[in-house]
Amino acid sequence: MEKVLMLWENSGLYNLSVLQLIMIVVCLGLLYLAIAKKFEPLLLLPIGFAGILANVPEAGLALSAMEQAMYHFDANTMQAVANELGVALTATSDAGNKAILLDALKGVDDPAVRAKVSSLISAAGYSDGFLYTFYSLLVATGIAPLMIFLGVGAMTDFGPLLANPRTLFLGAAAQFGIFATVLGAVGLTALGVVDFSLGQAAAIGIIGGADGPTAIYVSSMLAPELLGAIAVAAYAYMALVPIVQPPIMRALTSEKERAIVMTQLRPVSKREKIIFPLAVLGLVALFLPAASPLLGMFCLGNLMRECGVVERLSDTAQNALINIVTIFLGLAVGSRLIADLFLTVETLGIMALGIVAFAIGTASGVIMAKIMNRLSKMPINPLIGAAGVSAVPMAARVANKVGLEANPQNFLLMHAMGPNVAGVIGSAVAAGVMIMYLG
Amino acid sequence: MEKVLMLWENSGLYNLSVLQLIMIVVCLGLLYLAIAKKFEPLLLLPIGFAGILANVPEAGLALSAMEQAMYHFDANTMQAVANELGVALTATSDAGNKAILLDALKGVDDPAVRAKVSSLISAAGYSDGFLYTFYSLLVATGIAPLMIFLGVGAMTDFGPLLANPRTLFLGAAAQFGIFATVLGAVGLTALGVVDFSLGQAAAIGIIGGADGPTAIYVSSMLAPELLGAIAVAAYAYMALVPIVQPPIMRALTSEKERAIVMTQLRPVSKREKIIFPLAVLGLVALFLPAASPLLGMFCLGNLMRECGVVERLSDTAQNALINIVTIFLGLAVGSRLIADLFLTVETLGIMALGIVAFAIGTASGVIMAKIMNRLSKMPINPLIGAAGVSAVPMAARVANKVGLEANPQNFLLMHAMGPNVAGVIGSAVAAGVMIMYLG
Amino acid sequence: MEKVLMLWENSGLYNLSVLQLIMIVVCLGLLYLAIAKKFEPLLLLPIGFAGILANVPEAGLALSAMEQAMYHFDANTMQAVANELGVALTATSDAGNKAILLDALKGVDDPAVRAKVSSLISAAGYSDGFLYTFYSLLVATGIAPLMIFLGVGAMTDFGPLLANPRTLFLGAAAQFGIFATVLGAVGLTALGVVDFSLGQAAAIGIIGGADGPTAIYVSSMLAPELLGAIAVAAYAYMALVPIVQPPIMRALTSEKERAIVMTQLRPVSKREKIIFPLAVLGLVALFLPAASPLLGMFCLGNLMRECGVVERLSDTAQNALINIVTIFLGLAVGSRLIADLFLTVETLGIMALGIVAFAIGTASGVIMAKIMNRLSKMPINPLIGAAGVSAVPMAARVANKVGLEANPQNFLLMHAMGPNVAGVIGSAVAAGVMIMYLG
Amino acid sequence: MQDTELLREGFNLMLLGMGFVFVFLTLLVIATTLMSLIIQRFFKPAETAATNLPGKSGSAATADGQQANIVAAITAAIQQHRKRR
Amino acid sequence: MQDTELLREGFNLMLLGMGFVFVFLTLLVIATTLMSLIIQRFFKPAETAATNLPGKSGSAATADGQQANIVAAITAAIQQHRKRR
Amino acid sequence: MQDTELLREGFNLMLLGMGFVFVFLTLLVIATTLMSLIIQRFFKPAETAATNLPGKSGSAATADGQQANIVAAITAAIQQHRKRR
Ligand code: NA
Ligand code: NA
Ligand code: NA
Repeated sequence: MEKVLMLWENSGLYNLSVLQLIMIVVCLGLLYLAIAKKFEPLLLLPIGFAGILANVPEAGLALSAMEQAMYHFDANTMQAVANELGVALTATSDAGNKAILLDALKGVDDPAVRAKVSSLISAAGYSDGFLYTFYSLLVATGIAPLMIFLGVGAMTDFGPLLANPRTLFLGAAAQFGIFATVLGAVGLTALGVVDFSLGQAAAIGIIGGADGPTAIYVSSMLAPELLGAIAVAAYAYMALVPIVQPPIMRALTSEKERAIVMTQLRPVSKREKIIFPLAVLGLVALFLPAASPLLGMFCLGNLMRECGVVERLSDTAQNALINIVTIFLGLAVGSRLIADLFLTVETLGIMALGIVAFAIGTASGVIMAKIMNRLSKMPINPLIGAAGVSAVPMAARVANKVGLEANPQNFLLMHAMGPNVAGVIGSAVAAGVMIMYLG
Repeated sequence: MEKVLMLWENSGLYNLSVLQLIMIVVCLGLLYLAIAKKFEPLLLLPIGFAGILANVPEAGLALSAMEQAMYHFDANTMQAVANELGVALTATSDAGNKAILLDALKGVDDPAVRAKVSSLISAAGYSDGFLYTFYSLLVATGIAPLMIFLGVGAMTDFGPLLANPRTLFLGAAAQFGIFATVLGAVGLTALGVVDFSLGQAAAIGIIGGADGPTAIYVSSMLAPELLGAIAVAAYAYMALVPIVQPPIMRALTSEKERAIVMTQLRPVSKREKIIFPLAVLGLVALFLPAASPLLGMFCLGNLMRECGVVERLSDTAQNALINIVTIFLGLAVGSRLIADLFLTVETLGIMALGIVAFAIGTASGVIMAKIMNRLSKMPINPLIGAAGVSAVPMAARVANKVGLEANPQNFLLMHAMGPNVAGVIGSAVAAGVMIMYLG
Repeated sequence: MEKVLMLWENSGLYNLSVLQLIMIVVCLGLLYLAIAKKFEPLLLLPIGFAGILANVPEAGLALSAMEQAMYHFDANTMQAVANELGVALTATSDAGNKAILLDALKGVDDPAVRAKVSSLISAAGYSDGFLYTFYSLLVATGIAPLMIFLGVGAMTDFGPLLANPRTLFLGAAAQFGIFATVLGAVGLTALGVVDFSLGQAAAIGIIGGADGPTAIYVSSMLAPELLGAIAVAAYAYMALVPIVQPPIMRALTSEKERAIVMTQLRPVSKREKIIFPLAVLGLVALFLPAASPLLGMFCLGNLMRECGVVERLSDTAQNALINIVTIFLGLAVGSRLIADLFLTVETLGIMALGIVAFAIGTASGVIMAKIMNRLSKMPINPLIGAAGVSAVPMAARVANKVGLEANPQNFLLMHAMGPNVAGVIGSAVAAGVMIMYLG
Repeated sequence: MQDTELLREGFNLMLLGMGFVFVFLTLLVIATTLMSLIIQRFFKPAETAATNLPGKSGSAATADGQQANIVAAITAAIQQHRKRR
Repeated sequence: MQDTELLREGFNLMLLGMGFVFVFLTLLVIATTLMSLIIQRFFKPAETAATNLPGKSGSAATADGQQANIVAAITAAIQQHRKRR
Repeated sequence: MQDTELLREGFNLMLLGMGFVFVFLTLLVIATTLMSLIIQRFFKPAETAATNLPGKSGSAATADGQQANIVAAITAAIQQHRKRR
């Protein structure tokens, strides 16, 4: 029966491409890392799962209606689209004609023509895949990363930072990883290895900020085509912090430096904790409006946490809301793991540059801490400089652990939380500069 | 004063049609069943309530802006729409002119004309009712049923199924109810009793899957005009499982068969539970991409449950998220209980066919279990076959209860949970076949 | 370097206008009231915070893409828009040309031209600010206030009202504050002090309803340009109830009246509590369809609370859902605190009229209670009339407190809860009348 | 709209609005009273529910209840213990 | 569509659908059985998990567990106390 | 964009970005230090709050606190009991 044949010809097995198979294996690898190795599972699990869904052949869950029409390339529909666009499908292959159409679509600036094409596509029975819908509603608009930032703000305690504000410099220094990586990406392009634009280079650099939602937010604005690879790199390397950082930290410090005991943090009053997020907001408003969405939501979350009068909102931001958004964000980001977008030389470049960014950020933080230790009377253990890359609270724990190796009575955790949360502010500021410069 | 008159002429009492009154009574009946009889109250309560709201005269809460304009049929606005569409309102009655306009609207394929008509309607002060907005955002896009499936996946324990995978056959057999009903619907059409298309027949059949979100998902795709009746039938009959199933189960089995004691289930390892949802996803990806949204979300929820590393996401999927989506889904589905859509001969047909579907599904499951009992060495109590229709966990409890009548020491609950959850997979697969065949 | 200059020219400090600075100070004042004085912090905190964000110079977080383009007024883009609209930018200043364009845009009724203009704006790199997006999705559509009403319904106990239904009259009388204020607003316009339309007057009057979500809902429909000021006035005055009401209550009652002891409330059966929301819905459906969204959601929430079979939905409506919506609603409402919209003479008029509305509502409730006390055999303490303005449960507590001053053994709290919740119904009915009359 | 016209409209809205609010709530008083009478006459009063404070969410109540249970459990355990001594 | 055509289509859908459902679930039986065999052979059975009832949310379980802990704590405290007497 | 141009742009971005990050965080250090000084001087230190670990949600803290309360209650009850013996 021809119907059984149709079933077979529509099956995944019949249509599975090698690239899709590779992507599915890659995504299974992400799931393995998330589940067995506990690599940032809250995001890598939904990302990996959605990555598999995005590569289910024929389902087109991560494609827009237009992309699906292009994929199936039904002759009649495509001829109608070509007529509307005023081009002739003169190529001998579907791939050639597809290129002609995509080219013509890019050149269209009359919204009436775009509406007509959409209408033709829709009439032919194509509609946006559900993962694509999540992506366009939640990530392309920036809403999901902002909501995550709200929740992260509500989970963040700035107490250690307020007790020792100088640690903000460590959070600043560690952002050098971001900008050095931008230069690296640009350099690789100059060498002809890959081909990154400045916007793409900036989005790759932000991986060095060690801050998932910031990386997603920036790359959704400056390089949406790289979002999948950048998000995967950011979360994977954040999980690798306990492996990547210690050798660098040990190489740059002496045993004696690592054993430095820091003076105990003073208690911080509630009033200071309430005013701090407002002070950050004020500075952002005055000096870097481009960072105001990210840092605004972060500060709102923190104000809700500290003010003590909206506990039910703070609880919701830390639990129900951030969890719901995390599920959708993971699915949306995973939808960008489509084989065509991910399996490129650029992805390898991103992975390589991302780890370099982490390493440079760590080193910069440590070196800055050593400099501050020289200049200041109050002792600073250089290990806490490494926590300036953010990756809250993993990097602070790493600093604590490496410190305990040198001096088993020296608990650095609280001291490292200062630069750790400073790093979040620092990378959001860096993100703002990039968006303003390139956006 | 004419203003008081206006108030009266805009009141519900003045405008209440007999059909709307009947629908309100029907919806009160649904609320009674939900509250007093505990018939699937989580959905029937919001559905029934929204059904009342949808039939509040003049409010137009369940109508689009266009439908509201058609309902009020303001002469000037409608003349402007007719001019835009290039038709003349030659009929003598509003109803006739309405038909002319609706006909012309269907024929429009230029999106510019549609945009112009929308603009006229909007300028005349009509806007989408809020229930219509919920429907178009959450049900027409399929998002709400998918989110429900995510939560259901996170609530499902595949342990009993994994301990005895053969029970999957029972879940397969019970889907015969679905397809037999499709044939029934087509047959009624051939007899001229009702007029169902093949897509509508398929959507009706899926009631036999005894799975609310699957039924809503399929009918939103294949027969949105029947969605209200189908959803009501699906949930009402799921609640009736304890009444519908036992006589069929008793009729098809002997006392001795009902007393069969099954061997105790082996404990299932965490690893198996983690891999199972991935295995299901893999098979879906390879053989039935059309089922990948439904089963994908189901498997993601289950993986979140079992993997043990994303408990906060799993908790949210099972609680805050599924509850929020249930409220909105109920309201959206209830908005399809508009009198014009619901009070038709087709609804009676759907109600009749739905109960037939449940009965056939139950019978098929029991018969399959009897066959398996013959062929296999391991004893299978045929009662657990009835649980294959899904209706989790009601059908499993029914199997347990009927089993206890025959043998008061024989607890079948855990054994029946296997086919019960297999039925969920089975009907999602059946849904996928139908969507692929007809979509 | 010119790049550093660009950073400076894009900074907030360089672009900060005096009006924005004033608004930021006003919003800091709101935050102070919310945090230090506990003035309705659940809403005033996010409103105040979003108000600051909305006035961050250059960020345009609360502006649509079009408004941002108008703000920056890039010569080339605006010339292209002018060409598309068929007008000439003949004014000598940007401000003059802006006025020409805004005028032309208002006159456009061809959606194709609007689409073209949007396309030009979008191609020039402008996009909607995220607060604007929240506003247009959640407030302009009415969805957020409706969801709040669902949660408020689920939190409301109609027991005291059902035990003494006559207190509904008190909830009716207190709405006189609403309509007297409408007259006041219209009067101020007649005197030439301000310039309010009838719709705006109605939206201002609703402040006297002492019900935040109702005020936001009505003003989003009848006077969106005043929404910020109206919402701030409504919530601020609700918080001021303990200061505003007592003097009025004391002035209108004798010591003896304030000491009146009321007969204890009878216990109310579950069945009455279940039927009551359906009765309200029925009356709304029959007599005031325009109020059916607000009261429909309110009654659904209450039915979920009382029916006892959907506790998980009721819990979610009272917690996760209402909290999430409150955060977004606060942000969206706060986005209307843009300097241009807020710093007008009208805002001063709104603030003045709002407090008058509260005072008149309080007085009407007390006087009505005194009248009822004369006419009825059952004693009614006139203080509970003041609770008829709603502001649940603050106004009831105020009545209780003032009552205790006169008679330390006389607990009026439960008696005052009746008119208190009646006031919620009353102002929703008033809102419905206004929307029907003017919408 | 002229000022006098606007004033008249405002006045109309006030009359109509207050009138409607009173009519509506009067109907509600009647409906509620009837409903209560019918229910109290025809159904057993077994299932009366205590009048709860509004705004107190179910979960909060549960938490309180749980804490109360714990206190009760401790108290009972201690008292039982004393008796046995 | 003519009636006989519609009927035939319905019949086709039934055959195809039931066929596919059985094929798919048979594959799933095979895959599951193989998976279980491999896991049971190559991995230690240390980490077997009890078969929970579906529909029981994690949080509920936690709450129960907490309550159980409390009861256990009280019991232990009382017993320890008795011994010491 | 030519390669050298791109490289120069990247370099500019690095200088500008790091410069801005340092300027911004330096301002924040100054603002924070000033704020703390003012608050410590002009307000009583009564309401100091313990420095909590970040990432610990309010509800978790509450739960812990509750459990701690219970343990404290049990301990107190037992000790009181002992004394009375
Ligand atoms: Na960072
Ligand atoms: Na099923
Ligand atoms: Na009110």
